[in-house]
Amino acid sequence: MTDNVTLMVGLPGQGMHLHLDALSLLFLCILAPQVLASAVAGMRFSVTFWVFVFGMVLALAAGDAFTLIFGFELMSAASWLLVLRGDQRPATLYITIAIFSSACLIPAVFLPASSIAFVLIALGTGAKAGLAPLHSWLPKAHPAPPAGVSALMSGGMVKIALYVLIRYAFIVLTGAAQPWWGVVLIVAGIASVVIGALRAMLETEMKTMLACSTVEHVGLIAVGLGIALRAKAMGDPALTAVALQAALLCAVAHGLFKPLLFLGAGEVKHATGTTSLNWLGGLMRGQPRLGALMLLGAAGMAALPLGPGFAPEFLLLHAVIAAAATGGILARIGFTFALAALGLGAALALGAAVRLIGIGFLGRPRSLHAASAEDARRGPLFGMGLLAVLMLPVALVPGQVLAAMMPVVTLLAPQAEIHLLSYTPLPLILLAFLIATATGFILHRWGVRGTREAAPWNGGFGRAPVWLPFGDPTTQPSATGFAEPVTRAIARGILGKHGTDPAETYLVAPLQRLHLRGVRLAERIRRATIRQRLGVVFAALVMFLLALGLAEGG
Amino acid sequence: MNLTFSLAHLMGGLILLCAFLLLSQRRLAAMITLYQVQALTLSAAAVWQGFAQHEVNLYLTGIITLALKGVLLPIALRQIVLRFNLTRAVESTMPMALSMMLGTGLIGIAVLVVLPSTMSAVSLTREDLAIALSVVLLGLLVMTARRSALAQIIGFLSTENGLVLAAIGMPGMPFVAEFSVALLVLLAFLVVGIFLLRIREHFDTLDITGIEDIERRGR
Amino acid sequence: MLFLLRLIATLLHAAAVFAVAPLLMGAVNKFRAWALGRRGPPFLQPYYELYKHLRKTTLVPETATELFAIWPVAAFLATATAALLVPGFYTGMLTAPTSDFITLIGLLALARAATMLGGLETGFGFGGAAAGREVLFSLFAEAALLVVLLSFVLLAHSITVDGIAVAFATGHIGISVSLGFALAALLAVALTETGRIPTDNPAGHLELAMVHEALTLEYSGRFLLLLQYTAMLRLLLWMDLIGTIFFPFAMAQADSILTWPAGLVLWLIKLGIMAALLPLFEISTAKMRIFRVPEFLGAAMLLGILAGVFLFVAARIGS
Amino acid sequence: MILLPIILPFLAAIVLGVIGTPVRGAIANAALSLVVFLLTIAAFTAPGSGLIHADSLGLLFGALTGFIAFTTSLANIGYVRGAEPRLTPPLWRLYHALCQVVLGATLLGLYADNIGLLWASVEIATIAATLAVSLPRTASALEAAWKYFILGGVGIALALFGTMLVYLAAQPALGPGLNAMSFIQLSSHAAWMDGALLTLAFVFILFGYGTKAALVPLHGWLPDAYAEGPAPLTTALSSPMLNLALIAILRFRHLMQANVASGGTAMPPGPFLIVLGLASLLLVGFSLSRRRDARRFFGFSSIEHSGIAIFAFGIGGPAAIFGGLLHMLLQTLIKSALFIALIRAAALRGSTAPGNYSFSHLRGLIHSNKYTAWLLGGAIFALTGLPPSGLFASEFIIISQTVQRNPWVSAPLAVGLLLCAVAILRNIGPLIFGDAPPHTKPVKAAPEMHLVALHLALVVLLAFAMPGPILHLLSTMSGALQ
Repeated sequence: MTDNVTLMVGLPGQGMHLHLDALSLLFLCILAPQVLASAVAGMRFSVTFWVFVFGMVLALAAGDAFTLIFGFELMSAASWLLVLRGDQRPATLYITIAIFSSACLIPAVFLPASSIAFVLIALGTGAKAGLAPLHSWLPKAHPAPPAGVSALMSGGMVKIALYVLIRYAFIVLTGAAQPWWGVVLIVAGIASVVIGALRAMLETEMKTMLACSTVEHVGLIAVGLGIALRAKAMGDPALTAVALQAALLCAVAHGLFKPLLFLGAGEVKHATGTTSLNWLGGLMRGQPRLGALMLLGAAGMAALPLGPGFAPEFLLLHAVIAAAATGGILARIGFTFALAALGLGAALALGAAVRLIGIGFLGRPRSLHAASAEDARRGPLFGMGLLAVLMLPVALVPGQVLAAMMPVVTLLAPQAEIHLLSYTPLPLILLAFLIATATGFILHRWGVRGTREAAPWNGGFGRAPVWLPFGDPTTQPSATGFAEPVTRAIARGILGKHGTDPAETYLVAPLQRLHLRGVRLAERIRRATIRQRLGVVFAALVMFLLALGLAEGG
Repeated sequence: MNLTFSLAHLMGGLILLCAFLLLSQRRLAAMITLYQVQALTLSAAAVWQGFAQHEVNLYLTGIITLALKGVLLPIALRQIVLRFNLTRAVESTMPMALSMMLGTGLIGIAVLVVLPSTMSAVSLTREDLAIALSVVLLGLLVMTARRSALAQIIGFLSTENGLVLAAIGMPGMPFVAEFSVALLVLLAFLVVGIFLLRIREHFDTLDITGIEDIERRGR
Repeated sequence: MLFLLRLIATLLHAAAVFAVAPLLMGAVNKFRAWALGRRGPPFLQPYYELYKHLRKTTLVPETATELFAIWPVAAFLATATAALLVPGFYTGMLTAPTSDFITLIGLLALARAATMLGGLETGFGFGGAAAGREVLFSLFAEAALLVVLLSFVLLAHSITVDGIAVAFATGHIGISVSLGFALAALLAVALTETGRIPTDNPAGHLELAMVHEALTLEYSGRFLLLLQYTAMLRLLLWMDLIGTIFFPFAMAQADSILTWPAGLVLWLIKLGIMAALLPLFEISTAKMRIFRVPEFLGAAMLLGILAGVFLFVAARIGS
Repeated sequence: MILLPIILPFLAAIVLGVIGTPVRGAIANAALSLVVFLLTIAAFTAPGSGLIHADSLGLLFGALTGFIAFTTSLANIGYVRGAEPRLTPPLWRLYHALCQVVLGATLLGLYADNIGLLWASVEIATIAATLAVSLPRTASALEAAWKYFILGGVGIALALFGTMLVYLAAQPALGPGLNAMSFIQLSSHAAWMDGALLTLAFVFILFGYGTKAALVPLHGWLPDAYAEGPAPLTTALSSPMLNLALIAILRFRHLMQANVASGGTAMPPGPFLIVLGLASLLLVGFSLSRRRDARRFFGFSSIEHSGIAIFAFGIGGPAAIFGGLLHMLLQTLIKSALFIALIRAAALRGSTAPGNYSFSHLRGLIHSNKYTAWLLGGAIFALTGLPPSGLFASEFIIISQTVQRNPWVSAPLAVGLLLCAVAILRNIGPLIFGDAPPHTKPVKAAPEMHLVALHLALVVLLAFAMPGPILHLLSTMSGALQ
């Protein structure tokens, strides 16, 4: 397993080297089910899709910097093409970020182990993974391609970026590690969690909302990694292990439920022609199997207990609480706020998941398309089912899953002390089962079992006209309306009056203005007359000569 | 210092003087005359160097320079002036005084740049190289400082004279005649281009009415 | 032997919790009425009501989906499980290792999610509006809860409710500013979570202002029974939690049978006091506007943060 | 033997200039180019001696030039068929003659072991190219030609001055005579050359050949010349000319570096090259985003790639120079393929006249022809250096070397590459997959498109599975020229 495989193709004269270790195997395991599910769901005929997959696998299996960057960029390029075919508008921003990320990574892999190298790695991988403040492209680009690709981009590609981050931060650069490296990741992660979860709560497009939730989960993973990195640099083996477990398990879980949700969103799109929650509703009636699977995925996304998302969240909160006990007063205050932010994020994620299911799949249809939706096609359902089945071990026996991931943790932090997970779903299920049995017995023994259908109270609105068989959709709260309290109470404070992402306002827009200024300057240069051009050439020549004269004479 | 060197030096100085005076001239006719003087001096210098170095090549260069640059080109240029009615003063992009000052500065730079070189075992002195470089730079300055196309051409011609001056000073340099011919081809194209394209005022505004199928497109 | 004792203790605790929950609600209602100068319903009124719902036919709205029945069951199971995890009068029950505070928060969130989905089920206005508000409340409640939890963990070096109770019961902690802040924050969260004044009015019937009641508007019969019983369990749970953490004195130990009676009695007394204090607080304050609630909970969160910070300062001064 | 591929085009130019109809001229041109291509391959066996004494770098790029000339001339047949009425027969004859002259001059410059001959070849190529640009006889073509001529003329003059200064600098080492103009001799005696003069010479060489290589701020002529001239000659065949100038700069740089390395008084050449390279990269990055004409657009992209190569040479060291040379090699293949595809794309939309290359005119190409659209898209994509384009390998090498040798300049390099790549990529969407103009019908692909596919396949192969001999050749040369 530790052997290198050398390929004859690759960098001229050097070829490519492949190398697998526990870390890359783990991420390959995260990747494999998604690829399978996406392929089954209908992407298997697209060459670009397989190139995309090949790039990701290559990045994971890379044994040298060239192969790593090659695979990484191949992945970006192929996904760019897929985004482009889906929607042209976000493609440019997407590829800008992708190239920016390689432009950071390529220098970083050649720098000696140092803080600069880490900052570059963090910038490069953070941009690709959608870590705040470099995340604003993600909610635009991930929804653009077909659902299978969106699924793989959110569930897989983002993980590849994190894989690179982990590999460099924990293995390659470990000699120069500083505690503040971890702090950088924690701060970025917390910002991602809050912004991602908040936007997920507010977006009405299903896929955009899922992409925002990806930002949130990337933030969670980054917080875990940051704590682990900090703890490792400060020599706290127990905390390192907990935080690493949290991050890795979160990656595993997110790699299962997010593709599932994206595939489901694709099926909703296929059945109704839209993914806007404001036009959906009541899908559970026409698409019961899809709805059930989506419910499972949403439970994971909301990090509810007994779902796949809870164990990582549990570990992460433990890690943050433990980390708050280390370091000085600033660390205490910082981690306390981090904890508050994580709580906020978790509640927002819950709200977003409830909104997804409650507005999209429950209630009454808001359009005829939603009313006439038929159940999902077999391929996507099969893919989603596969992911759902794989979610079970993560949801029910997270301790065993973590035990299987032990080699990765020891690889990343050789001194790590690993404790057993104190969250065990099975006793809880037993407990709930006992209660359910008792309650069921009581209801059965003494209760009246009759049920009768009745018209619900429609809140005092008049009778709906006959052409609206499901009643007037406007008397039903919309996705926007559901989020209205949150919008009024906090979103305007964080996102500004128009609800734009702060990264958009404070990072992308100024850079665009700067670029525009550069373009205008270049245009002025381009419009120069021949004489002015000659003048420039001449001036440059004289400058060079002058520099030469001064350098040699002086 | 023997006669060879001092005479060559003197001629070099004369050429530089002409180049410098070109900067200060406002009228095309005067510029052409100055250029002619420069070219004649150059041909004399070439012949003198040929005599000093016993190189047939240099004689040839001198003769070509004399015939084409000293006689033919000025005639053609004067024709253009007459044909296009360009006798009035030439617009300059900068005040004369400033361009003179810049010119002086350029000569200073040329000297500064050449100073560190060691001219051992070479017949061309450091000063000669500085002169040639100054002439080249001054010619370029004329090209950029003047708005009139013809004046710019004259600047270019002066630059080219500087080149030839440097070439003939090079000890035993092969292909000197070939170089000067090749440069002349360039100059010929330039003058013919001016003539054909009727570039009356600036390089930038070609007056192409009458050539054919005029079609301006946005880029 | 020890295991058997613990098993019995756990079962006893479960029975007590399930039995006492309606009584507690009845007590609160009764005390409230007394405080307002009325006679009030009998203490056992909640039991009658639950029985009444048991005997009623369940109505299912036409516009509801197949999952209509799932939500009350899920909410009930999650809350009931959580209620069993919080030690009322025993420490060291069988559920102690799983009584992790974060699991508890998660189970409460699960119950909340199920309730909200139930509110959205029929697709009519009030349920949806109430669910949106519930999300808003939960944002700060959850954040505040986690922050308060931090102080507990730092003091008790344990994150299970049981462990915190044991640590606090030893009395080494003493009374500190931090715990005062934490108590205030926890009370605010508890009031919100149980739907009491000042954030929600359990007795009000104005749909526009309701949150918890509006979510269950379409449920009837045995589903309503489950939901109402869930609300009672939730009240008990929170009181248990506060009582266990802040007043863990003389709690029974599951493995020594002699301490059991005193623990049980003390527990009932604690619950009684809290059931009396709650109406007193409720009648002395007014219900807030919806958008004031985040400020209320935000203040609680800040108190929680201050608790954590003061803890640090205190530790530095002490050492 | 080595003389043949140089002389043949000049002789052929005379013949082509005098007789033949346009289409026959094009076919003859293609046949001759094939012969020249084969001759450039054959030249590997006999690199010549004396004035024309090609080293392996010259031979390699000579063969590349021959190949490009061959494929371009094949594509040219279709171009001429479609564009025949736009020029008179004598002008077509002149056009084909100029094709051969440019080819011959480029080969001469590559094979010459003499700095004077190199200069002459560049001059010939410039004049021929200027004439070619003016051939369409439109106002903008004449303007472009005139611009090209003025700037190119100044450049050539400066290059000559630089050449003479190099000769002068070599006097202490080699004395008067032809020896002091031979690269081989200069290179082996660089240590004894006059460092100060060499530095001065290098500045002029850089400005002279830099004009030809279209480095910022000497680039003004190139976009217009690309946009206005007859397409195959002024665009597809132009990259080899840029290569010629770049290789010339590389050789002179080597002289300086060798002088510095052996304790001479020359200044290290790196900073000069890096400054110009970065200026090119950044200016192009900002200029590209406002271009609406595809040929002008890709003209700017050529400037970018010259900048990258020069930057790589400025970084120095065998690996960076290897990267720079590989970059030139691949970019030449891509760029010529791209222009062949672009001409075909314009033909799909009606006409290959210079006005028909605006992006808005060509948009939604996939609705006209899938094969053409994908290949054109592929070629454009390949320019950005994202994998699987071969340029990824070269850019990777260059960046890695930059980080190792001169880390601070890697930041502007990265910014420049980012800007350029994004500006190029953002056009692919509308151009290939956008909505086509109204009344667009599917058209059959031209056979020339197979050439494009061949080029692109070569680009990938050369970069990622480079044949051993070429690898050996390039690495020895970059080692020798470091």
